[in-house]
Amino acid sequence: MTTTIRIQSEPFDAAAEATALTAGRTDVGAVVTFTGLCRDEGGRLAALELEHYPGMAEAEIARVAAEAERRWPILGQTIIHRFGRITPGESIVLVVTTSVHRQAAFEAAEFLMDYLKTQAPFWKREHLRDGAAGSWVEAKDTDDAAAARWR
Amino acid sequence: MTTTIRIQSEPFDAAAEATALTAGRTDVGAVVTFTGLCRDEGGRLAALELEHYPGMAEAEIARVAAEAERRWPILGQTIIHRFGRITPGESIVLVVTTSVHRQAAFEAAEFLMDYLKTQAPFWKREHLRDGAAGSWVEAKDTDDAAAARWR
Amino acid sequence: MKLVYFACVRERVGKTDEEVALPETIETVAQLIGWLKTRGEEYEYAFEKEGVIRVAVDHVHVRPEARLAGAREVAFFPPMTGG
Amino acid sequence: MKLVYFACVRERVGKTDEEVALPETIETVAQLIGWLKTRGEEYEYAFEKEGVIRVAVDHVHVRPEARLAGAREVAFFPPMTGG
Repeated sequence: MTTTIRIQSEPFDAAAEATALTAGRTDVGAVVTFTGLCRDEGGRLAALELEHYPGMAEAEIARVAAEAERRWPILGQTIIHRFGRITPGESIVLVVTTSVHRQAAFEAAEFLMDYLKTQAPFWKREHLRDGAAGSWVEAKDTDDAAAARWR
Repeated sequence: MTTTIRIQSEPFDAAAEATALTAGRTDVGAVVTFTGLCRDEGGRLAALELEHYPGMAEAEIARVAAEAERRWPILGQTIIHRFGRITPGESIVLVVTTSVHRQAAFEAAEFLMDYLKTQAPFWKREHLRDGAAGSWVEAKDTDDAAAARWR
Repeated sequence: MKLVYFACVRERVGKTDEEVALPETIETVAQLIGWLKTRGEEYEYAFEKEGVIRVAVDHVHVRPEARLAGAREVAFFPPMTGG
Repeated sequence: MKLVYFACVRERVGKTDEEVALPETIETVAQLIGWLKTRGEEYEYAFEKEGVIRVAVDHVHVRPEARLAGAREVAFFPPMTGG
């Protein structure tokens, strides 16, 4: 079981991360990759600024990853979360899971994303296209509900 | 809404297909990529031989894709299924879905895979490592059950 | 009418496809399977687990009670194992 | 004890972190928040929706009734919006 967690400001290469989990192996049957991108919200946004809690971000994601490993027979998982200024069309977060069968890979990836959304110490602030500093993004009830279904 | 369906013997480039669905766009918030790979089943298999029903394979996958589009607010979907001889570690099937939010992208990808498994006219035959032609892979009840949950 | 066979059905029938002229009394998929089974041991063998064999008429999955009127191509195959 | 603030809490308190010497009577997270609110308008403003503010002790999410004994770093922040 391989778990990779990275918190970084640089962009990531989703394909390279997926390849790293499968290269040289003949036991992986399913690879699920989730990429979360910055949207411009109908042209309103110039960028998102992501603040995070260094140290806790890594620790919290490691706890969530350990829980995913406990719940599903996954062979590997890679979680990368960016911080700093991210413009529309750029990637923010990556989750890759591998397993023998598809169900475990899908469920683990969804679980990881639901928990990242509600448990990982990251906060998004909007920067508007008209130059104004926008407001902090509000947490969504739908994300809490999504996380609650795994309890 | 972009739907791409390809039935081919050649390998595919999952990353290029995902990029094709997001390049130049700022409205996509979530990309889910599923890749199904050939396993060697603990060293037992030399290859899988995939037989398919040309014409119906494309038509059936198009029907499944239309149903996914009807059910979820997806922005794009790409489905590629290979046929012919495929060795362990190689990719067999690719599903990419994009949406504004992650739930639609995840659910549509899982739906597409569950229906591809049980509805698309493809049949796998094992080729064993000792040179013998193995048997046809049996359909799994778990795949029928997975497809049934969408009804 | 063209009949096509895939996977283990193809192997048991011993051909990939054939043209047949159906008796007028054959109106449904189930009747077609019953008629095929009278055509020789290979068909009897191919359709011995009749309930398991899937059928598509002109590229669309159908049930045994489906009618054949207007059909150009009928396909027989075991449960699919793609993906 | 080190206190750290993030996002709108940081903006309202007006600093990213600070060292504080707690009165011995402050034993829980909820009591710490109550004490902070007596330290000035900026704290009152930052913790005005007290039930919404999340707290982590030494990088672990905790509830308001959690005890502070042994804590080195306590963090205050709004609900997370990463992912």
